[in-house]
Amino acid sequence: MILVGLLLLVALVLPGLPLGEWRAFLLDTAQFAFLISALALAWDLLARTGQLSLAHGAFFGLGAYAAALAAPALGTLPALLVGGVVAGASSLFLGLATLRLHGMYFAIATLAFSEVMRTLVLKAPFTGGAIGLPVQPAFGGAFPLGGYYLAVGVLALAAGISLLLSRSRLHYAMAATRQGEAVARVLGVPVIRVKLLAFMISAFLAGLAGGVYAMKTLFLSPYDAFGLGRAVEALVIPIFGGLYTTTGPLLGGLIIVSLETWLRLRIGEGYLVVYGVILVLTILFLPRGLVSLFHRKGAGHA
Amino acid sequence: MLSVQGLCKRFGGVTAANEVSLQVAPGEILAVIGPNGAGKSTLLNLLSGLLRPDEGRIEFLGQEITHAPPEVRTWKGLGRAFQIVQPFPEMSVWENLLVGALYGKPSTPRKVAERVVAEVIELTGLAPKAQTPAGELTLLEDKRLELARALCTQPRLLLLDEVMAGLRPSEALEAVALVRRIRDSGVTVLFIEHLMPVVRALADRVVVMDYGRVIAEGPYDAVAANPKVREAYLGRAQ
Amino acid sequence: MELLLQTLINGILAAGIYALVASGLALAVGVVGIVNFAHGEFTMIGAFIAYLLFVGTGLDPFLSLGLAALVLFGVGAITYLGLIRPVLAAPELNQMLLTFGLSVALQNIALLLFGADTRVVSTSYQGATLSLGGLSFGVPPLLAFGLSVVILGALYGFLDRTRLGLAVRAVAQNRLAPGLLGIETQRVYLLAFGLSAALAGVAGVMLSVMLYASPTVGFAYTLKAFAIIVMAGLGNLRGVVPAAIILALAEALVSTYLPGGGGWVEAVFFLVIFVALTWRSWRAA
Amino acid sequence: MRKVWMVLLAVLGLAGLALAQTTVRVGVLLPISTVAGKAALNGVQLGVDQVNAGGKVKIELVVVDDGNAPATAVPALTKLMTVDRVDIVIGGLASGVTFALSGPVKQYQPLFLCIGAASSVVEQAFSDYNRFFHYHPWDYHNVAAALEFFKYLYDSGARRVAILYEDGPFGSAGIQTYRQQLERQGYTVQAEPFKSGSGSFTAILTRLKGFRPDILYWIGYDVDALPIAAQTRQVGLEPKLIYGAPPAWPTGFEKNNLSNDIAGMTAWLPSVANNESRRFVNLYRRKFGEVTDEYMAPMGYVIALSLGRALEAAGSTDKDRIAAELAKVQMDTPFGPLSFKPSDTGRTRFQGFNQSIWLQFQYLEGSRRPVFPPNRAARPLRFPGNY
Repeated sequence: MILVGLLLLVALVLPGLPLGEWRAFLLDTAQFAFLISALALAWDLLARTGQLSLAHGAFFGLGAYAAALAAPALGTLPALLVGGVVAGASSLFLGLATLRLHGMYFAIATLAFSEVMRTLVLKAPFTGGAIGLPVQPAFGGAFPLGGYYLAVGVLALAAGISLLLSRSRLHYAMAATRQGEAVARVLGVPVIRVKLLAFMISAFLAGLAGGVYAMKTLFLSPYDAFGLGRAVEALVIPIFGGLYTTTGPLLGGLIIVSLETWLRLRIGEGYLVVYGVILVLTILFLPRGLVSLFHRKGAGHA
Repeated sequence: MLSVQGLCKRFGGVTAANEVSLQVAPGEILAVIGPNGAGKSTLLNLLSGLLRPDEGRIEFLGQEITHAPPEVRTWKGLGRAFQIVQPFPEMSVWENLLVGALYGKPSTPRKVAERVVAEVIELTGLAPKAQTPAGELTLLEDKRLELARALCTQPRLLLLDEVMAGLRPSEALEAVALVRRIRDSGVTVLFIEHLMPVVRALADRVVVMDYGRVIAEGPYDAVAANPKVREAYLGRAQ
Repeated sequence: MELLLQTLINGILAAGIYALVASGLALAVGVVGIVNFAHGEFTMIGAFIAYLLFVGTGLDPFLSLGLAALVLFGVGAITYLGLIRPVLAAPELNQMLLTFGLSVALQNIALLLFGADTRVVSTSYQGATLSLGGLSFGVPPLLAFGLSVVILGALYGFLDRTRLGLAVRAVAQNRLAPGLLGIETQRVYLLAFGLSAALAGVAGVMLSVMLYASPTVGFAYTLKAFAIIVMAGLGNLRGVVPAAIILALAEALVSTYLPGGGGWVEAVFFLVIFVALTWRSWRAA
Repeated sequence: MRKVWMVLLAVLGLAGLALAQTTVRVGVLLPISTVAGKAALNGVQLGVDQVNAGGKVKIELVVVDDGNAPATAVPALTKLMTVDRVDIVIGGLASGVTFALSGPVKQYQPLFLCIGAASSVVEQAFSDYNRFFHYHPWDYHNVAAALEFFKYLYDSGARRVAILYEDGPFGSAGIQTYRQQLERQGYTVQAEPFKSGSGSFTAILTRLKGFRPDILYWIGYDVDALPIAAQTRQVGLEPKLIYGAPPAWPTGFEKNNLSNDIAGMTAWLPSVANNESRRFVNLYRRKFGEVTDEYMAPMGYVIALSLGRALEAAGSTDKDRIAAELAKVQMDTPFGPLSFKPSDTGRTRFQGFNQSIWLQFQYLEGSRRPVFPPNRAARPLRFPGNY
């Protein structure tokens, strides 16, 4: 909690700090790191109900495309909202269809969903297809730090919702659903509603992050926006940082992106070998993720 | 209180529940017994909504709940404890109970739920273990937790699925006393049981099932003397 | 009619290599219970073994099958003992992260060693064709299909008829039973994971003949293999072949009969899986 | 004592020389874990070695991996601009990534020497940016070069073209233009998309069998080359020409019998007979111990050499003076003569090469030989080919 607040505070004041020549690079890297961390937080929210999604790359991509297409007509903030809502609405469909699937079956169904979505966006007449879609910068480029603060905003929102949920009564419903769905139902937990709600909040946040991403890269293509790599990253980060927590995905995302960037700059060719080895070592020696360094006992692990 | 009429459930070629009809009166303790595979657990799953019946009708407190989802039945006051204990392993005992107390009735305020948990945890003797992760409990404690969690949903009728199985005689005795206390607090009880001494000690009335059908019904002694029942048990044993 | 027959043949031949990659994965996922993201990299190692032997000694790739299987069995066994065994009791997600890390590392080691180049071998039979009453059968797919049938037949024979095989199946069907990890189970796991890698190696050799060798060659097939084993049902080793055939047929039919169908192949493949999974889950209710 | 003075003088002299020498730091932003990116980087380094050996100017490279993805490329460019403080950037290989770079490039205003990015979407994105030097031809140049070849094939009797194009940006970009233009030339066209790397073409090729194409034209990647060659034979399609347009061809493909008679388009081959090309091949072999087939290698080399020329002429590290000199550069390259003109659409001011650098080759007896246009052909085109 304190750590989360601290990290968000740093994100907020980062542009004002005397960072010297590294400032612009750090801000750019940080912006992408915030977005991917927000995506990881969103994924973790859904995972709390026991659903392992491989569709978060698709929610991210849907949000990105929807926001990019809506932005010229609606302006930046409403367009981002549209992106989130489109992602959320698609998750409602996916969530309803996959209500009875668990574990790997659920994961593969969501993977199938994102592959189908990618093809649809590729073939749709209004998305720029395979060639790609140019995107306007946030606020028409009027504020140099506009995109950065949008990313901070999305991250803060994701972290805020994540914290709020782990303190609310819904926390118990989600944890119970994950740890024993049939029992949870018999205890009166409205499991279907809980799962769908988690799905929609999670996809909404992923869609928001996607929208801000689009306004930063200024260009979308189906292979990038719906990349399986991003879906996998959304799952790798929370495991690396610590599942079912707020600190875990947040810290995990920031550290993994920094680590990857640093390794790329330091080692260059072959840096991903080191990256892979670090992931393996983390699992072998910190099975509960980075957060276990902070909470010695499994606190917050309900 | 609970009225079941002509309930049928088939799995492929097997009929696990065949025209089952029974009534539960308020305040009584009803036992459902029968040999292995008689369809007792199927009946309980049909009653608590984990399975959907192919035919038949279930009424609870005068309302039809035949196709209501499990959580809705719980909200109406139909509680259930499982045979194979399934605590939420990553939660403490207290949190396990809180799930039942928070969601057993719709929009129970947190404060009220905490009070319910506090009462139930005393009643079931789990208070010393409140903060223990549920994954670390002994079998007896697990069984108590299972029962306590169901109680936290504040049921009017409690369905118990072989909650005594695997307990030592002394422990079973304790459990029998606990179920009596529960009934005395105003909860009707329907339980499935294998241990005949427990059935005799607890049940006001007994329903016997075999091959998915109800074959006998009545007070323990009358049922135990029924030739059909003897045949069902002995025939199976040979 | 002839077109339909040809399309069906195309689909069934394509299913051979799908089934081979998927069977290996099914052993890892179904028996050991490990979602092995590095399965594609095992395939890649097999492809490179065939390629390097071909370039170095001119050995026909099909002759390196045995060696590739042996090497990969070793790689699988070492992976199991060094990395998988310590996390057997850990949550599924931890295992996923572990194998994902391994996959990233292996792929990039290959990138460092060999570069990203697409490399091809050349044999006399790569373009060879058998014609039968107006229908044509490509020789490499036919060989791959035949080999898949033989290898999978041997695998099923082993699972059905030997004591160890029965133990493997028992573990596959009863993975979550408590009190596992006895010595017997450990041996079964080691064997299954090694076999899984060896099958990946064999598939890799075939890919080197039919496609190419490169650090990323395993990716496309592994993704589909995951989908296939899930469609078959985890732990259902026998379901792999029918699932592979259904999906490969769907792909072939779409490609042949739908104008511009080549662009919809992936979508149809995954749509079939999505519908199959969800429909089955709702019907089971 | 005299010795000391001599040494001192020598040292001072050297120092003076060093001061007079113009030193420039140049950022290189390439996807170095891809084949093309690595080749481009090698080419740039080779060119820089040569420029530095000339002694008049000194180029220092700062190399960054663009990760072949917008999310890594954008911060990488920012780092080059703000941390390494370079004024000149060589990069922009993939179109999507280059498009994403257009924002930050306009923000930091470097002299941007673009090595690839053929998509005219990129041309649009940089249309109002005057420090953008685009060496590679645009996609409409590629189309024009291919169409010239198709016209020749039409005159040789070809009438039906089946196009297989991968459904990503590379294959899909020009497909509508191709179809229209080919039909205008009198061809009957059937176009089918495919997923690159899937390796299964038999179904699509079976479908095409009813169409009986004279030419099988595929636009995809190196991974598709062998499967298409093999499966065309397996389904008995028997076209008169297989013509491919991948950015690179697989290693060892020329040794494979199936490659025989397959034609393709490239900007350069190691066997191209001009002095600059021979020089490049020799230098490359000396530095890296092998011959490269990738035309991105000489492309990088040309960029470095032309930059060296402009630096020498400018005698300054000011990016605008360098740009002004670069705009005037006229030089021979492995691809032929290079000079900068406004692009054909008029959107950008400095376009290096155009369709004239493209040549058609055919795999013949184990190597690739130029067969078209006639003035650059080493061999006559084998048409119909034997597949």
